[in-house]
Amino acid sequence: MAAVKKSLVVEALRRSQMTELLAKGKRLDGRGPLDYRPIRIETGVISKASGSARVIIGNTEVIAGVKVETGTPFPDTPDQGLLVVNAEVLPLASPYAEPGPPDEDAIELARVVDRGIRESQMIDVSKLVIKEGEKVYAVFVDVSVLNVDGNLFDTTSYAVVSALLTAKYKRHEIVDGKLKQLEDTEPLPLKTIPTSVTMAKIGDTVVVDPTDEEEAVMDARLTITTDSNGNICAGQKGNAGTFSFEQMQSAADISRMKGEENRKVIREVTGFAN
Amino acid sequence: MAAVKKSLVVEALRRSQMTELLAKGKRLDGRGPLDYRPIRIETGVISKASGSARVIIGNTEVIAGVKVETGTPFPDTPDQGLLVVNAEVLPLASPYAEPGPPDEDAIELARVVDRGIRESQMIDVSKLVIKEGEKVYAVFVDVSVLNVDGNLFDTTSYAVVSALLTAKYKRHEIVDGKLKQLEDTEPLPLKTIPTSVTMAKIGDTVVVDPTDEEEAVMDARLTITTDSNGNICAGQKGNAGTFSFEQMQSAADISRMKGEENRKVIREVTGFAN
Amino acid sequence: MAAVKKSLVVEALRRSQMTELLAKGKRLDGRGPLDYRPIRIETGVISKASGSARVIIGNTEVIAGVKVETGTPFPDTPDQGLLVVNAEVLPLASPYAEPGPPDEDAIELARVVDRGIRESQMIDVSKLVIKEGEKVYAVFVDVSVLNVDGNLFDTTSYAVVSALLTAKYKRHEIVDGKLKQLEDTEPLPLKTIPTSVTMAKIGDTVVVDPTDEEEAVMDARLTITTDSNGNICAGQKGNAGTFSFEQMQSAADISRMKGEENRKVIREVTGFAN
Amino acid sequence: MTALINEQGLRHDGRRIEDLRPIKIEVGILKNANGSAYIEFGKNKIIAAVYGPKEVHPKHMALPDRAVLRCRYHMSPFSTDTRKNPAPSRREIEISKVVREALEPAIMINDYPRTAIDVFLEVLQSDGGSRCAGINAASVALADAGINMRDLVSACAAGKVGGQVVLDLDDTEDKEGQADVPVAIMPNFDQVTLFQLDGILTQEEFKKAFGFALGGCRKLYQLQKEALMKKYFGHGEPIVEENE
Amino acid sequence: MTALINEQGLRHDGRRIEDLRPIKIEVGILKNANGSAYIEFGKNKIIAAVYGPKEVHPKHMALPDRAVLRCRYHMSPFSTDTRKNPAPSRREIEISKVVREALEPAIMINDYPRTAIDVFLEVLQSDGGSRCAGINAASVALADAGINMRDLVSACAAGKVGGQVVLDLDDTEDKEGQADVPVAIMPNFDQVTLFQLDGILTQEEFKKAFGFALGGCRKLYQLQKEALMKKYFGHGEPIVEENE
Amino acid sequence: MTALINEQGLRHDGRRIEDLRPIKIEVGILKNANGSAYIEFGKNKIIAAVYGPKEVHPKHMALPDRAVLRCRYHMSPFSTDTRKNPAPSRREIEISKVVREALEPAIMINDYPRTAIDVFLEVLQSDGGSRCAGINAASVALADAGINMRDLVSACAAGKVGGQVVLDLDDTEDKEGQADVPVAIMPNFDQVTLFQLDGILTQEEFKKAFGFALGGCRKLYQLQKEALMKKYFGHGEPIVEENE
Repeated sequence: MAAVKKSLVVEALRRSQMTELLAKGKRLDGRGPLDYRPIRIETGVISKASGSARVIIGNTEVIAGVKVETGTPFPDTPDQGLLVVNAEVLPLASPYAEPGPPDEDAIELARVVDRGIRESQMIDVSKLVIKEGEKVYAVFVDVSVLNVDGNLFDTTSYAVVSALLTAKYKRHEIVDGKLKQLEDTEPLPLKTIPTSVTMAKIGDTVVVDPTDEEEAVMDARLTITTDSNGNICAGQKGNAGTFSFEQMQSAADISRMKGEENRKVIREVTGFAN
Repeated sequence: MAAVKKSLVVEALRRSQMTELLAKGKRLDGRGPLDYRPIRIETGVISKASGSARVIIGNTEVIAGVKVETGTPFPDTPDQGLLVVNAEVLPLASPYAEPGPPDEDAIELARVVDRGIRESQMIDVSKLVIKEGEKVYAVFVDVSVLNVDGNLFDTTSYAVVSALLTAKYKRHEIVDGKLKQLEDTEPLPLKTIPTSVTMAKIGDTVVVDPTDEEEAVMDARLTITTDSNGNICAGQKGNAGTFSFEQMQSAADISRMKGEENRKVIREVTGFAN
Repeated sequence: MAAVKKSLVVEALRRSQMTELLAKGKRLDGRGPLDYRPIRIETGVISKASGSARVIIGNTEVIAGVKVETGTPFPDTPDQGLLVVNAEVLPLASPYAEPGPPDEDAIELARVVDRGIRESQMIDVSKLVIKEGEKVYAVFVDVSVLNVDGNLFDTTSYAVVSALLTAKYKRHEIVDGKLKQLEDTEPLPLKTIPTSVTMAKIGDTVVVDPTDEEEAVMDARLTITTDSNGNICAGQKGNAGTFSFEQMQSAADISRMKGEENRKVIREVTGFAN
Repeated sequence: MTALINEQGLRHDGRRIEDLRPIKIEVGILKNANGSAYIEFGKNKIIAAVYGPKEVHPKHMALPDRAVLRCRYHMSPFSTDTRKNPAPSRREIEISKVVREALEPAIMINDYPRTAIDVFLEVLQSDGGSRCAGINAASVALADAGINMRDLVSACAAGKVGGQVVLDLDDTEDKEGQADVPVAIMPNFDQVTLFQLDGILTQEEFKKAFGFALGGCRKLYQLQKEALMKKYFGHGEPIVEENE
Repeated sequence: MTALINEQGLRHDGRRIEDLRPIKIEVGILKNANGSAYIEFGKNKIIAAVYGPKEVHPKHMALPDRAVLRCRYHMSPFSTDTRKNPAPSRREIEISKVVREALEPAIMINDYPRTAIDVFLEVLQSDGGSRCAGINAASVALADAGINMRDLVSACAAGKVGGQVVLDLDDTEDKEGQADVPVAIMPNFDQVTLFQLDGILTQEEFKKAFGFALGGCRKLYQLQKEALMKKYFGHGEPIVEENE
Repeated sequence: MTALINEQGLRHDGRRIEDLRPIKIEVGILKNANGSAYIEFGKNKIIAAVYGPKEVHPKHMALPDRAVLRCRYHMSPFSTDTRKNPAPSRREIEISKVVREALEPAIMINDYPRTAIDVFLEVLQSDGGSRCAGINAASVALADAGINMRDLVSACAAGKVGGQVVLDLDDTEDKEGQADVPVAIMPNFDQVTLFQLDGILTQEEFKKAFGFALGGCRKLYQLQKEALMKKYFGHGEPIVEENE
């Protein structure tokens, strides 16, 4: 998706207005720096998918769908199932999004969300093996971004996690050398709920859950993902700005605190206990 | 292929001249509304192909070549051979054609011709199986458009059909688990001759077999394909214009009548009786 | 890589200066027409590759890396291993190089170097078979051009040849139907050293090893590759100019003479005797 | 496998010959788009969005006397039974074209010279008849975007299943049936803007199927009007049909 | 497998060492192109077409002092023994380049500043020597398009088969032979415009093969002139060689 | 498999917990680039080159108030254990982005309005930590190109291996370890310009790893300065730190 293009003057004015407000601890939409917009999660929205979720944070809206298929394991991990996360910012999601293969922003988005899932060991991929070295389950998670209003990272991440937490897939067996699909379904082997928290630095202030307007003037972005135990399992700084050493340390604390809050929302909707 | 670009004024003049003539039942080249230009079909023009045909309608000229190869069936149709139809409007065919992957016009062309063949059940794909679920014949039909002067749909369709009707392929067997090519050739298992009829609506008149000049000013295009029994087996309306309900009904009648006429030409050249 | 773009006037001046000098048997950098710039070859520069070489001729610098992997032979040559030569003119190599898939210049470069190796029968591909018709060794040679200053053909060719001459690969066996990598390594089965000689025609003079400046004004380019016996095994004329019949004949002689000289340099560095 | 039509003349999902599947249309569901609509049509779940009229990039693609209408029909990878590759398939490219050509006759494109109007259809879940469902949503989204239109475009397929002509095929009927005839019309002009046909029909069956499809289109037209009415006038208000 | 050259010195298709395959050239066979030609050269069947001089798009690709010559050599999917993928292969990209460079010396490109001249070669059926066959056709098509030329470009390959130097290799000889040397020349200037070599030749064999190829080119030149003469002056008329 | 950390607290390659791998930086190694550097960092062998400030093509991509910084991180096909496909992978596209964003804060891009600055990183041989190694080289290459900078950018990763927080993971440690935290800083401003984290760390481990990485970055800063000093002032000369 192309960056929001505004005139230099308007951008500068917008930015100074925002930083003034933020100096007083306020944001344009009335939130405090560490407040999220309302988070709405709906699961099971796509019955053809193994699992699915629609997540709305403010005006940002995404749908994630999980498909569990069968495939061949990588030669160096014959005893592990596969996970593939893909994201498209649909051209209908924003006046600046365009059709075509994922650009660097969409690739970064998908890879950061992927790493949150993968590195937290949310999915026990060792249990997704049908026959070692030959056939494993491949978990495809595809994300369609429907409306862009900031914080795509968390919205996408919560949608992917919620879709996985509610997914059911059909077991397969190898019978006489041929793959056979069984009738019974079961949930994916899941262990934890990785929950990302995205922060934006605007001037000297760090806020969570930035809107599109805030992202347009922010200096830098930071996403830190924690697992259900509060451990950090993924991180990514974005944009051509910087964070001070102290801001990095406090961001880690914020990510644990806000991550736990949002994890509760996910737990409530999905009924996942861990 | 890019659309023909003309100045707005010239286009408007051309169009009014044409509609005036058509109101009198005449066309620029002297034909009546339901007359085809002369159709010339030559088969066996490419000896390296399993079957081939060159078809010339007016100044429109295409070559179709059939290659019968072996492949793996789709998982959901293990007992059927494959059919793939592809078309390229070669850059040498028109000042507006350009090199590169097929654009939406060429894709539509290939898909409409493909559907005519496929839906008419011209080819008995159940007889193109070497070993069910493992090896089948794959019939590739490729079309190279050599010169564009309107009515690519019918010209391409007749070339594809004539190439298939005269194709011969080498049988294969599986011997000791390995695919083996036999020496004897045989014709494809064919049952009917789908024959398309393309109509253009210009003003209030519907004409068959439009020239490039007519296509440049037409409101809408309609292709209806009938099989040897006169049943309709494929249809496609094109362009940003409309047909009235009555025009649709009479188009169905025209397609059966003109289709039967042109089918005779194909039968004569190919010697196919059905 | 895009061609060097210069103003027409500067180009014409440069060209007339050069042809005047060449008429006296001199070149801008002081060399005679049949002198190469110093050739520097270093092998074993990439320890992760099966073989590698960095070659510097003047300011032109390339690295070639060989990877020997396993693959499936082509159906029509079940008893031969595979050779794949690829070249990229890295965008850091010149102000005119651009990222992206190889353009026609890079493709020609790779294919001419490939033909020199392949047609000279340098590699005895019949010895690169693990199991006929099923598994063979695939020799990938990739070239990264690091700095462009003329004569990419010879620089690339010498790098590829030197990397092959010093490559070692791990043998594989098929044990119980499965491919198994053995521990011992051995050199590739090599028979000769194809050595290319590239000539540029500027005005009426033919020079070897043209610089970037000379290539910018040359009429035509000619590369002739000879093997260790002095036989010609590959040739390629490039650019929109011509060679007279006599120039072609004498180019063959030059290629044998200068090829033998440069082959000595390669032999010294690689220790290959043939 | 159950019969596609049983002895009582009911279809595999309980519908009669000329019944539509359940349909729900919502208008204005996306914040960023100039106009948008969501349609559920059987199991189809499709979002339509319109951006424009807007500047054309690159500029030489602009037309001096009218808007450029562009259309993308796309299926989300999770929308199908087995995962769909996200890159546009030849099928999606063809459907994008015919959908554009189905909508264009209804749009007063000469009112917007030198601009572009983008119509995006995203199939979140697909069932038989997704192109028709998408056209219905797109037409409503164009109206929601305030684009001048001669008429709405209403679409519905008929076809042949188990030997009988029926209205509105679902996925199973589409795959196992004998013919599918998607049609779109401008209901107030009695004009066909989309017509495709796959499968074998006698001339009589064709006439019947075409008639069924027109009937389906007219029902869709009512649902489209109700959906627009609901957004712009609240529930139960009478709709003013400006474009007719 | 039969021997490539038998005891009588005849090749597998009955030709002698220095025989060409049967060749047929037709001029002006396409209606839309500015110039065109069709060549059959053994089993090769190739169409050449020329469009131009014409405007360059995008404009910044135009050259102030000369025409941009562009060339596409392409094989139809049905042209080869096993179906060819229609996307351009690395081989086709290289041949497009060398064909362009073979033709350009003969074209007076400075007569057409700021324009483009497009040469398209479509191989409908391929046999050994398709690039040479294509160059012969392209050169005639350029003349047919009325492009100013210094000379025609005439092309023919020689090579080594069954241990002997021969003229004009066909597919079988190309694949099973020892070397192939395609050459193109401007016959009235004694200049080589295309030269490639694959395979192993001693210096003596090289000289002989090169000489054979030049002889072949001269024969092609006669055939090219006859074909042009036939179109422009009818059968048997003397040709006026303006460009020599 | 040997233990990643043995009883003596030594790592599989003999290093202690907080040791860097051997590092070598050379400045100005390419003739054509405006600035260049070569770094060996363990087994990493990476070339960085800078072209610019230069004209932007196409022109509408230029920015009125600053330079466009572009970055390509690319791995040569022979740089990895098994051959890498030369087309850019999703991983390379992401790294290109984060490297660009790591360098941009240090560059005075407002000094070069309407221009482009291109940074190319070519990984000739890869080991763990190639993005950090690349950033160190790129930063030096930018200085070598004479681009105005606020500070150098120095990068180093820390992580967790065999249960312990360590500095600078190599390939084996990266693959078999528990976490990797690449960090880049502007050393004279105490600002983080790159931060990524893969793997699981407790909050305490995170703080420790982050501290290790900062320490590593500071060591790299010294090596970068020495390399520049060596090129511009010869061996042993004192460096004038203009940009601090």
